[in-house]
Amino acid sequence: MPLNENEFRPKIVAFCCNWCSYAGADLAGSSRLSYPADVKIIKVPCSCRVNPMFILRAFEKGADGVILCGCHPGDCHYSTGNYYARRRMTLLFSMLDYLGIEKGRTRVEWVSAAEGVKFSQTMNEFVEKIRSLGENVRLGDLRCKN
Amino acid sequence: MQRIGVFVCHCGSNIAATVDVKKVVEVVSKEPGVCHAEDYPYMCSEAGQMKILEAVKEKNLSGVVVCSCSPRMHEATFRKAAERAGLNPYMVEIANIREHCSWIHKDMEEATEKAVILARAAIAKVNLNTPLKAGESRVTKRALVIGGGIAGIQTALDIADAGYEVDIVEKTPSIGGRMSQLDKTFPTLDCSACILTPKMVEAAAHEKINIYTYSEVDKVTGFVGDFTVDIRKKARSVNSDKCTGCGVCQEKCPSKKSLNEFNRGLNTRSAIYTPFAQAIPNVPVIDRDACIKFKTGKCGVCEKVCQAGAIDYNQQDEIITEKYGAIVVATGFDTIKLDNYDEYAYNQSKDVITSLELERIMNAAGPTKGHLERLSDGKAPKEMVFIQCVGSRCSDTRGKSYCSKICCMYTAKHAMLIRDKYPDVNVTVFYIDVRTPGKNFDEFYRRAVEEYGVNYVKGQVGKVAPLPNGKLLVQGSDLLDNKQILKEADMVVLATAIEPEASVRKIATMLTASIDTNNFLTEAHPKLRPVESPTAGVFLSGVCQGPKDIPETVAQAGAAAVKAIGLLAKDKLTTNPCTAKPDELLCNGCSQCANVCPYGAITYENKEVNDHGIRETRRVAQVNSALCQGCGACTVTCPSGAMDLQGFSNRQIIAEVDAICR
Amino acid sequence: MSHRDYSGKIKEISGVNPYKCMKCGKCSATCPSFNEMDIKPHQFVSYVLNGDIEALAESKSLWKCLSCFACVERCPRDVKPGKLIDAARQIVVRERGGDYLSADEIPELLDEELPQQLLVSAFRRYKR
Amino acid sequence: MKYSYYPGCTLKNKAKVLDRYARSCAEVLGFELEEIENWQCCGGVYPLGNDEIATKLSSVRVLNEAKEKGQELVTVCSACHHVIKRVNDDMKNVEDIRTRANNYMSLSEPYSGETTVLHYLEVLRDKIGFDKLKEKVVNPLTGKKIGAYYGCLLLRPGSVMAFDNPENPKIMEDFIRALGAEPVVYPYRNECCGGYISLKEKEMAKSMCDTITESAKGFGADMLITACPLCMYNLNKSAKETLPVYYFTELLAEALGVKEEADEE
Repeated sequence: MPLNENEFRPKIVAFCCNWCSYAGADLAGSSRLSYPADVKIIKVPCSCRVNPMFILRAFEKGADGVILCGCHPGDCHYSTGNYYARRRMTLLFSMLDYLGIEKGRTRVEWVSAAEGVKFSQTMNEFVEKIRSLGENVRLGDLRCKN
Repeated sequence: MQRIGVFVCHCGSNIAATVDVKKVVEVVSKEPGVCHAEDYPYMCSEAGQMKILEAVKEKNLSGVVVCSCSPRMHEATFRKAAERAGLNPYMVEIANIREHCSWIHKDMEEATEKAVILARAAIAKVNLNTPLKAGESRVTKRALVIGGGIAGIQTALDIADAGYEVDIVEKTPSIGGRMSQLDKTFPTLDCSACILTPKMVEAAAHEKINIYTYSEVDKVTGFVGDFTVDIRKKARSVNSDKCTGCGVCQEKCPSKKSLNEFNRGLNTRSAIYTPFAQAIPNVPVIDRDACIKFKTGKCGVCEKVCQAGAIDYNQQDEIITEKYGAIVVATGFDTIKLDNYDEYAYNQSKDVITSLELERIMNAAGPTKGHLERLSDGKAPKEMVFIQCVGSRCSDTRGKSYCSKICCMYTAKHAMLIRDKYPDVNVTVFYIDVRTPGKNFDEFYRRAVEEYGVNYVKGQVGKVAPLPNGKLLVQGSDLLDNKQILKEADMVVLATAIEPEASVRKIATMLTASIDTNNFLTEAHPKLRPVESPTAGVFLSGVCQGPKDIPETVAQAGAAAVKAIGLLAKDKLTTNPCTAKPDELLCNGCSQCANVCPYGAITYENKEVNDHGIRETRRVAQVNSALCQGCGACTVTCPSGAMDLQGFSNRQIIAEVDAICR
Repeated sequence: MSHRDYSGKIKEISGVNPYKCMKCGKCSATCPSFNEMDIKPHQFVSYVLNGDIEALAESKSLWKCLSCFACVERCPRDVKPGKLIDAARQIVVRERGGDYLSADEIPELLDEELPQQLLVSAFRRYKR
Repeated sequence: MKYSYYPGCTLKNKAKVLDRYARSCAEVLGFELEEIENWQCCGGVYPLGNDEIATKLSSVRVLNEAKEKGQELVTVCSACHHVIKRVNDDMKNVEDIRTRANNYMSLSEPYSGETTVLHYLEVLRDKIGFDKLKEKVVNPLTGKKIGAYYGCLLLRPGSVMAFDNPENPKIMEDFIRALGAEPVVYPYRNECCGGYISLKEKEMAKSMCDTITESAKGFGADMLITACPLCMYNLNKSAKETLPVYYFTELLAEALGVKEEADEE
């Protein structure tokens, strides 16, 4: 997709656990399953490593969407990490919604190491959603703007 | 501030064709902390690694960022290179600009922009990296093999031959697995039992191998080199030490109505039983659900007839706890249930059978003593139809999307054996494709056609209709002739898809080994680490990883054994240094971190601290870095922000977030 | 419309992705109208993919499909051949107004027991 | 229990008995069928094209009526059941159809598949229970060997109709058993009778029905039951004399002892 000056290019941060989702993203890559370049992946050992603070920080710094990917429930490399992540994110997303960051801008998805297709599909859907929502105006730190 | 060197790999054209590597070098060289940046065609090559070595020395670098393939590929390579240059290996970070960038984007400008951002994130992280030192943990020199089929037996034999103790845990009363149910094996037509039994005997007799049959894994804790496993030895109700295996109890048992699992439920067995004649151990078990003694309290015939006094109705399940350095999963497969495929009338007619059922029918020890006959009326069939891909290659919700791999070959085998033994029986095979990659495989299939006159019809079957005269009307396509065929058959055999044994999901969860949507265990790398699970110390053997035939299974079993041996041969393992670390001054002693830790790695102790000049004794968290696996659950739970994860610290991750959102 | 456009239109109306077909022939094995059809159910996919719409539009098969969904139910790849055939029929009916059944011939087709539902259904399938 | 009821066109004309017995049996079994006011014909066949909206609206109207009354919707005719159930599924799951249909309808509140659509047999199985039905039988049909004819419309596509196992259904067999008769299972009970093709291709429909009736007779059936007037019409062209076809409600009325009563009305 060629770059277009006027097109909205969302900033999207994807936190991926090392064991399942990061490997799933690798598989999407080696299978050449494309998704928009707007998605940038940060590797974490487990979805439970993602502090709500990181997500708030992303929105503060101008992210338009944040997605957290982990192992499927029951398959966490550390047994229980994704359960903690799920509970934390439920609360956080609800709070963000209250603050005016629409539910569509945040997402939790379970992607296993074998699900390259799902990873790519998820990212395509998510970017599509963020594009439809437009730029995030809430929570941004005005001092970050030019 | 670090002194960082950035190395951008072309990966031949894998990266360079989509990412303007020169541009990346140009842009990132202006990033704070970066004092060296260059690109190179293959960073993973020796010459590429030398670039890192030279730059570290010349520019006195304190940190390295390599923009290349996934860290899952070459992080270890580059860390070793840094170490050779005298740098702490944990001062290296990888920006994944291949799998996460060049391979999925087409537009160069866009991909280059993203590569720069990923590099910036890695640079921002390295700026906050600190040298880490890996600890050491011990290795228990004993392996556990879960599953006692040909995969498990072969793995156990290979590990044991290398001089290490091995335990096999098998959930049924005997080792042998699916292979023991097969009659003949392709493409040589060896008798399955004839080649399997010696292996079973060898395993049972091996001084280093200990077999737990009728047993299941209950619980797994620990980690690579140091697993602790609870094995549940189910009550056999027969004392293995006393039993002589004479078989009188089975003859005399009055309860003979239980479905014989070994014969796929095609006939019945007694309540006290050994699954098959060559069973190892040759010690029966009492099926308590079927046993009259257990159901009503009356009977006790087996106890009366057992001269060895081996029957023990009071036996209880026993839990054995053992330590292992390595665990091999070899749980095997089963055929899928055919309830979603009633158009083939499997549930409506006894004469529609699965291929595995046909194996039992063809076997001399099977329900028909090896005579090919209809299960409905015992008559010899004259027309047989085989249907391929039943439940395989189905991307709908009913079946499995994958090819089960073994069906084309075993169907050719069945067809050939039937034509050989019963030349008056006509055999028709409905196929979509005949897939025969393998040594002597296509020759084998062609022999079925050319020498044995098996009629192969290209096309799937749409319906099997039982007829009032007891025959089966098979309605199928002949695509090459563009016809719909109606064929009366006496028996229909379904090449039923295979799927991983149902228990594998529970076992994978206990081992925290990943599993795919079809319940096959995931390998650490699909090509380069095919017998290792992503979970360190867990190895994969046989069909639990993906469909395969016997030679492939045996080969993989050997490979899994070698990997396990490689681990057991080490005295110590270096542990992951990315462990949690509390800031004692911030810790308020609330214990929440200890509650979420899955490894029990966090304890509390009363410790004297110096808080800005105030000396006092406080209850503070302590992390046992040998136990901590570095998941980070505690770091988020900690209400005071005292807990942090080395290598993935709050500041490092935030720096990455900032770099991406900049 | 060009042939390519018609192929696209058929895919759009039916919602079927013909590329999913693995050419197993189970649809043709299943079809109760198979012998009455000139283009067989499993061939529909190739006709659509090849853009051979003229032949499809002239095909007898369009009027022989019963919409019994046996092929849809049994297709292992979720291709739904029955929907593909119906989409081709739809295009013909929409363009030509449907000349397979005319109101004039109805009286002679009727009999005492013929249920209303039959007329309604036939008109729905054969006419605009 | 009170249900919204959609009889459909044929039940008001050629298949009056199907409707009449359904109502009288409901009374005996303790549920009420409240006919939707001013219902329109469902169209007989489900419009398969993804872009067809107008042809689905009559079903949406009926579904919405039931929703507004807060009732589940009961159908008897297989064709109506098929059409209404599939349209309901579209309204629930296909965003495009839902949006466009609601734009046409301009209802006070948009309809999105809230209504549960039940076939009369499903009411007997899931709401009344075949055990309870058996208790209410006063004239058990002992000795009758009955083949159930399902046809296509009740069963397929299985994922939407969710009526029974589409390849090996048993709801009608259980129904027959509850009435005290013996069900005859034969493999062509879920194959098509020819449907609307019989208007112009009489021979073709007949040959399909011959396969069905031969199979049923071969397995020893004395009669067939069906829920569909079109199936009955087609099957009767095949073997009316040797294998009579009845609506399932007729046998139900007979077993419940309300057949004459209903006939007198």
